[in-house]
Amino acid sequence: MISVMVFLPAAGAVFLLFVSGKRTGFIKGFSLGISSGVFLLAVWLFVNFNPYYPLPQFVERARWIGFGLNYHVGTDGISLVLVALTALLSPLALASSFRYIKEREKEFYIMLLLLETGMLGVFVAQNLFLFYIFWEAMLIPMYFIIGIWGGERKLYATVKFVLYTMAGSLLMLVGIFYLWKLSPDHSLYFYRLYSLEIPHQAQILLFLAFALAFAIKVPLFPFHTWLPDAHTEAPTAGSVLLAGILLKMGGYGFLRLAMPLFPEAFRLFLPYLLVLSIVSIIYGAAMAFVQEDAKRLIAYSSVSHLGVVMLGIFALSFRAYMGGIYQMLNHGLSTGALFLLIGMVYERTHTRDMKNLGGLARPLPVLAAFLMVTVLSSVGLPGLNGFVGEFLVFLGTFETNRVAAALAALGIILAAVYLLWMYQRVMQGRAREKFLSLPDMSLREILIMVPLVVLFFWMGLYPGFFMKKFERSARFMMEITQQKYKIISLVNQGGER
Amino acid sequence: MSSFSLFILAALLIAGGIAGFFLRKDLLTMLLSSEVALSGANLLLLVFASQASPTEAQAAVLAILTVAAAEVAVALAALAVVIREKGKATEDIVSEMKG
Amino acid sequence: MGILPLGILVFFALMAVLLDLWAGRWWAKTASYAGIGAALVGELLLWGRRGNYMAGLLSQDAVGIVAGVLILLFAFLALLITDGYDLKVNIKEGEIYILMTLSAAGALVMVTTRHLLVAFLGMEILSVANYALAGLKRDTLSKEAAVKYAVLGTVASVFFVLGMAFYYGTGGGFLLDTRVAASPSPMALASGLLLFSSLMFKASLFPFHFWTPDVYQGSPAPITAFFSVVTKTAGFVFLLRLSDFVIHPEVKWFILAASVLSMLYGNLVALKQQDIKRLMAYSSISHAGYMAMGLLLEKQGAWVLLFYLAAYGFMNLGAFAVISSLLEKNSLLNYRGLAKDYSPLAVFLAFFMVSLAGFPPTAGFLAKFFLFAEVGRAGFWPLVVIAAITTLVSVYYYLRVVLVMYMTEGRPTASYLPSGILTMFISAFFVLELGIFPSTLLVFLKYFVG
Amino acid sequence: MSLLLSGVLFPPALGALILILLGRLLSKRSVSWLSPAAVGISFLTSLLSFFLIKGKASLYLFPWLSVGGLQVDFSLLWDPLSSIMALTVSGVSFLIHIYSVGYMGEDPGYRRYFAYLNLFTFSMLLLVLAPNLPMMFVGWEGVGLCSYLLIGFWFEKETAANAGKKAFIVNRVGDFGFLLGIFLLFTLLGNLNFDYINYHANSLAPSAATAAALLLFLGATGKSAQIPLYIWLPDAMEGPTPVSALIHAATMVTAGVYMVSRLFPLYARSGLALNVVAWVGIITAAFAATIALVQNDIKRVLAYSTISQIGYMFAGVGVGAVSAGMFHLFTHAFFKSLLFLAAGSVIHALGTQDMREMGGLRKKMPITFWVFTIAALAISGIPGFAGFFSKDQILAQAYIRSKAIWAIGVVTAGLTAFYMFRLIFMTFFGEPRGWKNAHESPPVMTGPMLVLAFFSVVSGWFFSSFHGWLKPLGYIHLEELPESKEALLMGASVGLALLAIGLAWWIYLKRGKGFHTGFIHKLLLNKYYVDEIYNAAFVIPYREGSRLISRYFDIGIIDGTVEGSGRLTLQGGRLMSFFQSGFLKDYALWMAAGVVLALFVMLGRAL
Repeated sequence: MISVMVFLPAAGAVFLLFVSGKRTGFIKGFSLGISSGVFLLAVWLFVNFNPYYPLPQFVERARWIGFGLNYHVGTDGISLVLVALTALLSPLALASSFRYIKEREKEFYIMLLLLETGMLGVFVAQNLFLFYIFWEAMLIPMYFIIGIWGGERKLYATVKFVLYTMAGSLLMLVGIFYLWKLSPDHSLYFYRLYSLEIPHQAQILLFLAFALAFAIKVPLFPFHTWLPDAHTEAPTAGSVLLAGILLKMGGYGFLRLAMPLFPEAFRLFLPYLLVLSIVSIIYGAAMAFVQEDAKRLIAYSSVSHLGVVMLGIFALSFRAYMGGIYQMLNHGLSTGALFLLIGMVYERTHTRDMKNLGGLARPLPVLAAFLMVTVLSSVGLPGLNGFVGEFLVFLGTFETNRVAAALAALGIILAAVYLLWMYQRVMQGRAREKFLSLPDMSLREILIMVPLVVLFFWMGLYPGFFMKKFERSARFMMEITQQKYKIISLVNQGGER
Repeated sequence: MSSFSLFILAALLIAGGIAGFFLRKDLLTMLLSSEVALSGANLLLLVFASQASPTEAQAAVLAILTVAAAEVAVALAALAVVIREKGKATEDIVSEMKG
Repeated sequence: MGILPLGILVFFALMAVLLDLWAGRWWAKTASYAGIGAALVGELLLWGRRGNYMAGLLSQDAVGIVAGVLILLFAFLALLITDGYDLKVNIKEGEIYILMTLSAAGALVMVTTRHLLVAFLGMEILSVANYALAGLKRDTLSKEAAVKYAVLGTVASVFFVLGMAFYYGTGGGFLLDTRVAASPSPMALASGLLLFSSLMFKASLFPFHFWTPDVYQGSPAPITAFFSVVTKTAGFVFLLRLSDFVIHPEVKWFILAASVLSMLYGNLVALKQQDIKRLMAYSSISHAGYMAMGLLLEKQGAWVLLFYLAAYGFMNLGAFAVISSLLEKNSLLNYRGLAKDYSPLAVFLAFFMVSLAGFPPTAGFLAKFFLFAEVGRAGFWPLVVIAAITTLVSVYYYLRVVLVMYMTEGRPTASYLPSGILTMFISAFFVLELGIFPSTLLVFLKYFVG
Repeated sequence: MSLLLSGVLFPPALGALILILLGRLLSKRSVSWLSPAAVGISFLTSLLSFFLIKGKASLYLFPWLSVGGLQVDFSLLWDPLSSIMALTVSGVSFLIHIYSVGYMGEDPGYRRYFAYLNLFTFSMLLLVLAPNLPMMFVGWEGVGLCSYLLIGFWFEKETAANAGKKAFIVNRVGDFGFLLGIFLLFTLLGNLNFDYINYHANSLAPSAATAAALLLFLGATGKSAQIPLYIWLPDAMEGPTPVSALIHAATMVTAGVYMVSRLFPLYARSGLALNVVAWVGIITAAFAATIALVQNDIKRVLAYSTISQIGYMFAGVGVGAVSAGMFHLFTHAFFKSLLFLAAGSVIHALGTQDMREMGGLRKKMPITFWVFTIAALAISGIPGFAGFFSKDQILAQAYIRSKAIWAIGVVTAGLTAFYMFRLIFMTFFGEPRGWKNAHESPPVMTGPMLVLAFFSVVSGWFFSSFHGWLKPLGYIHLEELPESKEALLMGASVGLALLAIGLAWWIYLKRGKGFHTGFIHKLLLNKYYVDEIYNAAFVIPYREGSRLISRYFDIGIIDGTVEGSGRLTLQGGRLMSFFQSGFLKDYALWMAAGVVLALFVMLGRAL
């Protein structure tokens, strides 16, 4: 089932290769259909997932290349919610492009579908080899999406994005080789690797290699500078998926790989990581505040928000850990929504420079309302999703490190500063004459936003529904990280030969 | 001749070939110099062979000389084309591609 | 039996010469196809056999057979690229096919022997044919390429003969064997160094790579493709044999240095290239650098190296099939906007570039994966790190080609050559096949070679 | 029985939801009915609950946050404290909804306005009925949001948008403290229910209790506009006047007082925290009152007056008299919202907020004038009116604890009377200045005002039953003061108030003009330059610092390093291509050099 879900978009993309590029209507409908199908499958997984079992479920395995390089997918609770997020955001991003993308449409939808396969694959991969394959393969569609359909400095941005990301992941690859060598039966299965005894010195180097790859992806300060460029230049769908999903892979990588695989090294670097997270929170917020380009602002806000996620994951407190994971989902939804909305503004005004915007709430009241809700979700207003994550992260961090929590919580002030400032500059004030006759949101656009807004409330008011799904898995992962016990006995149940 | 003096001769041939290659600008001379060095190498082979089983090495030298001749022939043909086009064949003539 | 493919190939090559004289180039071409095809079949018939023939002058083993199959397959694909291209750029001589066949025969000799003299003969057959091939295009660059290739090739030959002489001086024979390996004498060292240098020339390794960019740029595109895959395969397979009977452990450092420098040099200089064939030349140097790492790996090296050669061959051939379709308008400027006007070509070239850069799920990724992993496993971790970092550099220029095609505007001209397209499909198939189901090749490699 | 509580809380939420989702489909008329009705139901249910529910009740709805030991439920708590608050909130809110029907009648954003207003009522009730800190924080932030939305209601005005934003951000600063307080309490106690915290407050170390209490109090200073975070409230007057009446006078801004009262045992555990509360309150009261003396904008006078009065409430709670503080909250809700509504009535009629352009309105707007006067008398602490009783209780209790607080309080009472009557005299007496035709407001506006006027008088008469009602909470008590002493204190403050009224009369009616010169006047008019100081200390350094960092550090150094390494690589490639000179001889030379070098190195190593 998982395999079907993962490869369905890729199959769709291959099919689209043979469809005439002129039949754009069919192409759009078809790709949206595929993507929605994936969403339904993800819902099926979500519903049928057994929350009381912490190890991967729906496991599918196949001998592939051998030497431990096998096909192995499955999903535990943490992967599950991230898969669900991916499966939700993909069709929305896709639908948001129907009018935004005006040229080479076929290629665009092919790339989006390929990207979806890559993203899903990263989250369901259960061995390092497969993980790395999806991790890398995903770069190429993104490279095209930014490079072909991006803004003015698209070439610069897309090259920077790919090179920067690869800079980290290639060193991680070297680390994978090392693990492959170390693993007694060449298995790269995650849960087998967790039980490896890795020499201390090697742990440090390996952790650095993995952490660099993930820190770039997150991105943690000071590895963040690719993000504003990539976010700003990417087309809406690209920004949405970049912010919504791709950045999550960094956090996911940390909690799934870097931390549990090299717990001693992680413990060693923990203070630095905490500092980096906090600096990311505050620095990202400060930088966001002075941006003129709305998308750049949101990009820096991602730096800040992901800092919260990472703080939660690093804090080594279960509540913060849960909050961190939850915050990943929140950030995916709310920043995704922000990009969608700014994209809609851009489609109408053809500018993202906030100096030239303003007063749009008069011609676009519905858009303004959606933007307001999204901004509020992003600043962490209680009752909406963002609060739950931030609250848990800060609360949990406070238990283990009060200073860190206090500093990080400054982020809630700063987030309000830059986001409301953005809202004001886009929506409030007096609108320019030429903007007064802009059309408000179309039904399609509203339908794109509604699921997100519903989720803002749902996740904000009844987080238990979602948290229950990954609570056991999260506890399990965290205990592995804390080396509460060796997991050899468990491995044999879900192990890979 | 003693094998030692043959060694010296071979070394001289090789050194001469190398010197010729690097000191002359004319491609034809450079090519010939490299052939001189090659014959030096051949000689060396024969000298070594004289200590063990000469026939194998002698056969080898014959073969080497043959293919070397073929090689030179093709190289000369290429040079001839260049000379026909440019009027001469010095080393700097064929330096259009670089970087 | 063992010399069957070689015999077929030589026979058909000679037939082609005669046919070209008497019946015209079409017959020569057909004979070449037939020769390579038949030799390929012959080679496949040998699958799994091993033995010595002709008093040990030729010896067949798994590495040789795999390499032979690859060489013949590559040569066949190179012929396909040439077919159609030649007339478009006004190359009317049937020799182009004959020479390629002959060159392939030389390469085949190189991979089926452990005898230095025979290897030298094979190498010279290959080289002589190559010099001629390089000069076939009717412009000055092509002539310059031929001259540079020939003159430098002669120097490399001198190295080989000299090395051979020293080898003979150390061990008293031409056959590669362990007797010499143990010898600690300076002469053994010198012989090893010289033999390696000479073959590194064929394999385009730093600092013997200098011919590569100029010859690649000047030669006709399909011929460049041929050089980059057939010559390289032959060179590396013989290097592999040399390092199997490694003359002296010290030579390893030489290989290591050459490998690192090739990776660095090839990748860095490729960054500024504006001519796609030159770019591919530097790419070829850098890939040679990666492959050279495989030479450090004792027995384990063979299978990863052969896998790498296979992957590299297919993706390079595919890329050159596209490059050939642009009919020698090789400046990257002519690739601007290719994706709009010649979408299929752009798709293929982009695909091969992605594979060359080493992205999954292509053969380029797995080739690098296996190679780097094995090198790491052997303990050369710093080397792997350098390889990884230079790979990052390479991503820039490979993707730059994609960028030029997809993300800039222009009016390129190209032509769809049917057999070229066929080559693209075949290469793409193998690149994907080796990238997704590498077991097909790996099982064999591991079983027979590794 | 406790199900009634959902009837208290949810009707306004439902109203807001309907208005937001279907607002466009509804006619203006149905909005005018729907929105006040929703709050009306809520009020009626509160009333019903007030009489039906004896003591405590709680309604469990669903678990909200439940993660590894943290258990926060979405449930509602009805006890003496929350019942009083709920009644006040829903009652005042209901009246103001009705008033708004008239006041906002012409505004194109009519539906949006009522949606926000309903949402506010819901959030405020949530805050009030919350049984634990996180739930209270939900309401706390919810009212902050509505405040933001309503201040910036006329978003096309740059000042309104700025004021809304300022309110939200300043409140966030407070929330920062509030959240840290929550975290600290959770770390200390492992439970965030008020009952639990209050019950276990005494087990806390005093220093821990102080820290937690003060952090929470930082939140309160934000929400309730106390020093140092009061600066947003005057600007908040950019919002529609009924909003100022409801949110920025009667209900939301008193949430801080409510919170402190709720967690009184925690504050009591730490004497220091309680003292801080009292002193911050009384200093704010005096400080704001001085600024109110000279303001010319009618709503700003009232805004500073609100800050000042909330200061009293904090002072009251701070000296330990929770019931007195809460009682002042209760009475203040009526007369202050009445003041705002009456001022709104004037503004509605004249279209200006500047008192220098008013004058002589007494004849044209008699109802407005009279209700305003009643409210002014109430706030000035004139015996018989509501404010007198509540303020008197606070001052009396303060006198017991600290004479200094009492003294400041009395002086502030005088100042209050002065600026209130300055306002009245400038607005309703004298000659018209600049306006042509004014008219009394329609009944839909005067009606609620009259109701409030009634309560502004009578609500003060029931302190002892109020006190008695709160008693069951367990931490409510008042110090007894000798009868004679009490009368003396009362006399002092009343006397001072009357004197101040007289002074105002003399200056603004008799003499006809105020004092407009001098350093102090300028200082007060500019509100002690606090905004400017905050700007210079926080806003500008943050903004300009960020700009500098963005330009020179982020783009310059960090991104510069990234790009530099890229450029360095490219440059390296260019440099290395020097080897490829194009000359055959060079090529051969490098080849030979390579071999020779390698030979030497290896011979050197091998031999």
